Amino acid sequence: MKDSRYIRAISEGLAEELDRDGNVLVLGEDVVEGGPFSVTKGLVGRFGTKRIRNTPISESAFMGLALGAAIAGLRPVVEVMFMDFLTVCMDPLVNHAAKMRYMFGGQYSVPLVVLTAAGAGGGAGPHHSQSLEAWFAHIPGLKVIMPSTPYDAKGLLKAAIRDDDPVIYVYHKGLLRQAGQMPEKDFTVPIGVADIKREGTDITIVATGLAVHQALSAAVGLQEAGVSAEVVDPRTISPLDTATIVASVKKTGRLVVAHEAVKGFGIGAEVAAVVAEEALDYLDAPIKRIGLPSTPIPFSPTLEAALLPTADDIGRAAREACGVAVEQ
Amino acid sequence: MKDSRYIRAISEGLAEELDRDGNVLVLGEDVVEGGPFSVTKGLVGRFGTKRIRNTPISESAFMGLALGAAIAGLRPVVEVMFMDFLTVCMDPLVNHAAKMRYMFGGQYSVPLVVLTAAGAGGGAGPHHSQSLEAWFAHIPGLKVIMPSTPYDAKGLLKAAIRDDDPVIYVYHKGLLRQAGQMPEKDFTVPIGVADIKREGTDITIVATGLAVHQALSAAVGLQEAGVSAEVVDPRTISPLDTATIVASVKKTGRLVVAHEAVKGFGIGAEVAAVVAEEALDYLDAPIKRIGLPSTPIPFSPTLEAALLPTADDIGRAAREACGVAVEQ
Amino acid sequence: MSLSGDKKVEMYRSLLLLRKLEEKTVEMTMAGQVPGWLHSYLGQEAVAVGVAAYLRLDDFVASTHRGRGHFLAKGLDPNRLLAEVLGRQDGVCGGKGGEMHMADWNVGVIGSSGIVGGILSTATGVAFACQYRDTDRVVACFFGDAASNQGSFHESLNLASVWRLPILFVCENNGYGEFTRQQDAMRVLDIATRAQAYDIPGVIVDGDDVLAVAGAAAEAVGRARSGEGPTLLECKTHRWSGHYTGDPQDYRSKEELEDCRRADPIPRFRGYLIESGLLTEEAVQKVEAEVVDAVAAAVEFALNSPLPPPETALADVYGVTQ
Amino acid sequence: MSLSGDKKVEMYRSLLLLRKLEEKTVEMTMAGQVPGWLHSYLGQEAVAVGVAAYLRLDDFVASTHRGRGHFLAKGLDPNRLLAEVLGRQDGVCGGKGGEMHMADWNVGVIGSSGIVGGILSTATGVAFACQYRDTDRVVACFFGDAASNQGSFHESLNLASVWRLPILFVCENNGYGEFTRQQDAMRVLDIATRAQAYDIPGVIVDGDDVLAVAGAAAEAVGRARSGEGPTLLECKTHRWSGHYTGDPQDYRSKEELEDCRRADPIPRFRGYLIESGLLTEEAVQKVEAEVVDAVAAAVEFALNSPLPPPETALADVYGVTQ
Ligand SMILES: Cc1ncc(C[n+]2csc(CCOP(=O)(O)OP(=O)(O)O)c2C)c(N)n1
Ligand SMILES: Cc1ncc(C[n+]2csc(CCOP(=O)(O)OP(=O)(O)O)c2C)c(N)n1
Ligand SMILES: [Mg+2]
Ligand SMILES: [Mg+2]
Repeated sequence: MKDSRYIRAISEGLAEELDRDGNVLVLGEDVVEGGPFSVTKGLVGRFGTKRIRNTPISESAFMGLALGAAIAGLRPVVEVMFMDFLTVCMDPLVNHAAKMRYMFGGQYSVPLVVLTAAGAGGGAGPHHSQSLEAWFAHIPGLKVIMPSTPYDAKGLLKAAIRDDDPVIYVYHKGLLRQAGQMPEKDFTVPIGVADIKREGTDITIVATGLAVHQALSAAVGLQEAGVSAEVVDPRTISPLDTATIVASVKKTGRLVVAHEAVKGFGIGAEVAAVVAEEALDYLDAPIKRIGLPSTPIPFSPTLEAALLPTADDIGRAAREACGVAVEQ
Repeated sequence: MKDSRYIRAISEGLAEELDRDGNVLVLGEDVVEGGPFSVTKGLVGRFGTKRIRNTPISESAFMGLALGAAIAGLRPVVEVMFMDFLTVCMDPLVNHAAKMRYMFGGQYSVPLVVLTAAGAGGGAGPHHSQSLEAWFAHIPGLKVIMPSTPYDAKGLLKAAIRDDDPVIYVYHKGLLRQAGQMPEKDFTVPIGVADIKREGTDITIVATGLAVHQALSAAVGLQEAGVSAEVVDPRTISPLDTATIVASVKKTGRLVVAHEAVKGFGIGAEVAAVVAEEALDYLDAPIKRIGLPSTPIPFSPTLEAALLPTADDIGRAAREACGVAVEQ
Repeated sequence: MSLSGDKKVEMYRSLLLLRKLEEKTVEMTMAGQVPGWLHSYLGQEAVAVGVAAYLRLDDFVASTHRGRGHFLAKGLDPNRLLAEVLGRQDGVCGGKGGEMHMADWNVGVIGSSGIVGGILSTATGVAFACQYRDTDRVVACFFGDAASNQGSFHESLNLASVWRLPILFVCENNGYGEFTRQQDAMRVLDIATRAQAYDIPGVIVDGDDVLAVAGAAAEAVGRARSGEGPTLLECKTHRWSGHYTGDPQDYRSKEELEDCRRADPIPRFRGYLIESGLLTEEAVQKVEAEVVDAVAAAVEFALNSPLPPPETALADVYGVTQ
Repeated sequence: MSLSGDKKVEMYRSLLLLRKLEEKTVEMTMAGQVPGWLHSYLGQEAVAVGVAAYLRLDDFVASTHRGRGHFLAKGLDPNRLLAEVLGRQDGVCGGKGGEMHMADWNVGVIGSSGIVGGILSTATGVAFACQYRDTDRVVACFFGDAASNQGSFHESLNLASVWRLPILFVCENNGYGEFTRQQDAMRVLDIATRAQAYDIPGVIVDGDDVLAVAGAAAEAVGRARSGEGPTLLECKTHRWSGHYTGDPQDYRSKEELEDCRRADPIPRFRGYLIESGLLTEEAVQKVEAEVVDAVAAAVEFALNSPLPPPETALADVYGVTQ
């Protein structure tokens, strides 16, 4: 095992797969220089501009280009700097990449990875802060992953690159400096398998991305209040590992779902709905959801902070669900 | 009162608002000729090509253009022929129309209506059949409506045109010939208010669009089996009238949610989640959701029919929830 | 590289197959045998056949909602094509795609799209893969005049230009996007002008003259194969029928519709072949008879093909995870 | 219509205000006082001021992530602009927009966008409204060289062209999109060439020469006001700083960066004003002093403005339903 940061986990994962398979390449705006968060930094030195390629500012065209390359057998990783920018390239992703295997009768594989930064914090403002994973999870044919630790970030990235379906790989900017351990050797983390980040018996907290860490921090406070929280990190949003989530709720009898995306019609709704479908009789308290209220993300850090979900919000919801006095 | 068909309700609603307010105009591909489903047919004769305007095939530009017109005080209705095509104009809608009032500190109103046809049936295939309302419902700043009857179609359209926020108006192609009654005189249906399409006591069926009619038809069969079903039609998806839904479930103790969109991460998840949050203790059975399985919509009508949700699916789910023998 | 006499005769056969199969398909559509809409290719056949003339089996085409002609010309089996149009199990996509969404990688048919402009970037990507792998394979990507107003046109041509990708952007200018005339959707009438925005050649050709199309395509294919990058090739042609089968075309005058038919590429090419001694009147009859047989065989094949088994509706959403 | 001496002096003052306020804002950014990123406009001031010269208060501008210069030139209050950059309550958008998302309809600032190419269609729509209402108001829409590779550029220019909308598309060509040189993103070096794709005038001007910009803008504004439709105006200019404040610019040579500064539009224009007797050395000092004061006042105003009350975070998502 070795220590690594999240950002390094991504770069290393890319480098290893680029090394392993000549069909892998990285495309995007300024990926040669490292992209907005340096996750591709240094790759060009080892792999050259044939395989690490800056594109014009034309997300729609280079997404479609990557799709064409993928059906022709390459394995492109496309960086779209900020998840908010996916609005300009939904068509190649949703109407083409997602449907190509199916609508053409199983002729094609689409080994395409879209690497994109989501999440708010620090005054990036309304066009550089959104978490839109729910859109992609709703589209059959796409896979969506949101790693929360360096280990998952690397293992899932490598799995995504080796996967024969289009994968939207969403990382939260706030996680880039997150530290953690991982094997020295080649490893992958399977897509579609949730991870119990903390075991507990009284309440299940299903959390994604940055919220996993908020949940873990809330769990410490809950422990002090005598509540044992289990933190489940789906890691993959679609296909969702409902079995692990349902099993956890059956054990604990309570559920809080937390993410940074807007609460309404977010992925937390799906988690809650699955549990209300499959484990209703096990529930001892209403399901609580934590997410952004129904607003865009404002620029001013004061305003932003007023809206973003926190560990406290999760802790408070969990206490309420458990009938434990809520701190002021 | 008078009889009308759904398609006529839309055309009339447009004509009346065009008549009432010189700021209203209709833009889109071939709207002069009536668009793909003739909902704008005949308007040009009365209002001329200044106000009924064909656009080039550039959804992204004419959506943005409509937005610019809206902040400048016009009230454009933009037709995007098929909901699937919204993939090419997500940016003006999501990053601009939805956020403009907010991010510019309340300076702007955005009285923009997007009129679009959703839904499958009849071999329209993977690019002309999708129901993507969940995407827009997840975006703060947008309103989403899905009328199921001629009355709602007209009343909500007129309300949408008079509304100061961007409204995505989704109609299902399969409803266009639907007949119903409506007042002779000017009327609107308020956005954000659900409608109980059928009262009942044993189970609540929340259904949208075409599924409302499937639910009503299922309710007849259920009645014969001794189950009294209440059918709630949210009409507005966002902002969702959760009060009406929750009150109904508190009364009946059971819930089925039905829509044609893909089940996973669809709007049914939000309905289920709200109920699991606000009325858990009233639930006598697990919540059931009916929706498209996780597939694109195939072309062949045989395959399409194998996937699309039906009245029978709703009836079966309701019987299961009520513990009534399910017909074979 | 000029076209041999045999090749020209083959092109004539191809033109005729496109025409006759299309007539039959339109007829079946009017008879209610075809689900969905049908976008007829009648009148535009010379574009597909001319462009295909210099493509190899291992080259590619990509296309639109009006794409069956391109596919047939590239070599897609008419039987499986028609079966797909009917939504049958033996259709080239098992009935899942239908008229607007068809692909057959084995003969170099990348696919088509129900989204106008939707396929341009994908086609550009296949051309990218051809270049990345140091092959000399090329892509011909078809689209309409109206599609050239979509952002994807601009972005794809720019990307192909800056990376010098081996691709022909073939604009089939039939003067209409649905019911809207070209001049109501843009102020340039020559789409080829738009090539200047990317510093690539923009070529205009009579799209009803199959040899002219082939000649222009030959040059563009040559450029693409030798690493000189993309060409925008505009073929001026005529859409005989409405936008879809059943469109009453109130927006076109009778004269205009008659003019359309006068541009028919087939008698023109036949005349040339006979004049230049490449085809006798007898041979013409023979080709015609063979094509009629092929069309009949396709119809029989397609109608006899079963509807796809319902359970296939759930298959092929995702691949098998490794 | 030529510019009066007074107007020219006013333009000089405007140039200086843009420059000095920018220098201050960059300084504050380096000192950690500005949230988010800052995209400096240093070096490009002549474009904003030149284009604004012929705009009336009731005309409009729309802009980009690098937009503060355009807004100041159009008349946006520097105090409220800087307060917005700092995310304060008295910012022109109450702190919700910040540097990249600013609007002030009262002075004709439609808004800006953090999405490259995102504002072009909206600006086109405002021009549409001007035309629909039979006014002679016009819109100037700014964007960068790299933005001209986005589909929205193509679609918006085509739409504006076909409907002859009263809009100037002002491309500020600084040779870079972030860290990528223009020639690595497109093969045409003159963006103005792209006007041909829409059959509208494409004009190239020295963007570091404020009078040249104003002259070209005057013509384009005249066309727009009189119903002749849009113009694509390319202003060749220089981005002195990095893409964002803090960008080390490893990708540019020292010589290139020095050349940039040599193109400084301000001494050039000052020289002209003095030579032509419109400004004395004393007057220069006076203008400078006034601008320095205005900047100091803006800084004081902005720093004294409170952070926005947290509850405003929930306001203005929707309007009040009627
Ligand atoms: C994004 C999108 N917008 C609109 C449509 C509807 N539509 C289908 S074909 C067509 C016209 C296309 O015209 P053109 O590109 O000239 O091709 P042609 O039909 O003339 O072959 C339109 C508007 C669509 N399928 N996709
Ligand atoms: C859709 C989108 N893609 C990428 C970006 C990231 N980005 C911000 S500015 C910029 C470069 C823009 O270059 P140009 O248009 O020339 O304007 P300049 O910065 O030179 O003024 C990029 C790529 C973005 N904000 N939006
Ligand atoms: Mg056409
Ligand atoms: Mg630039």
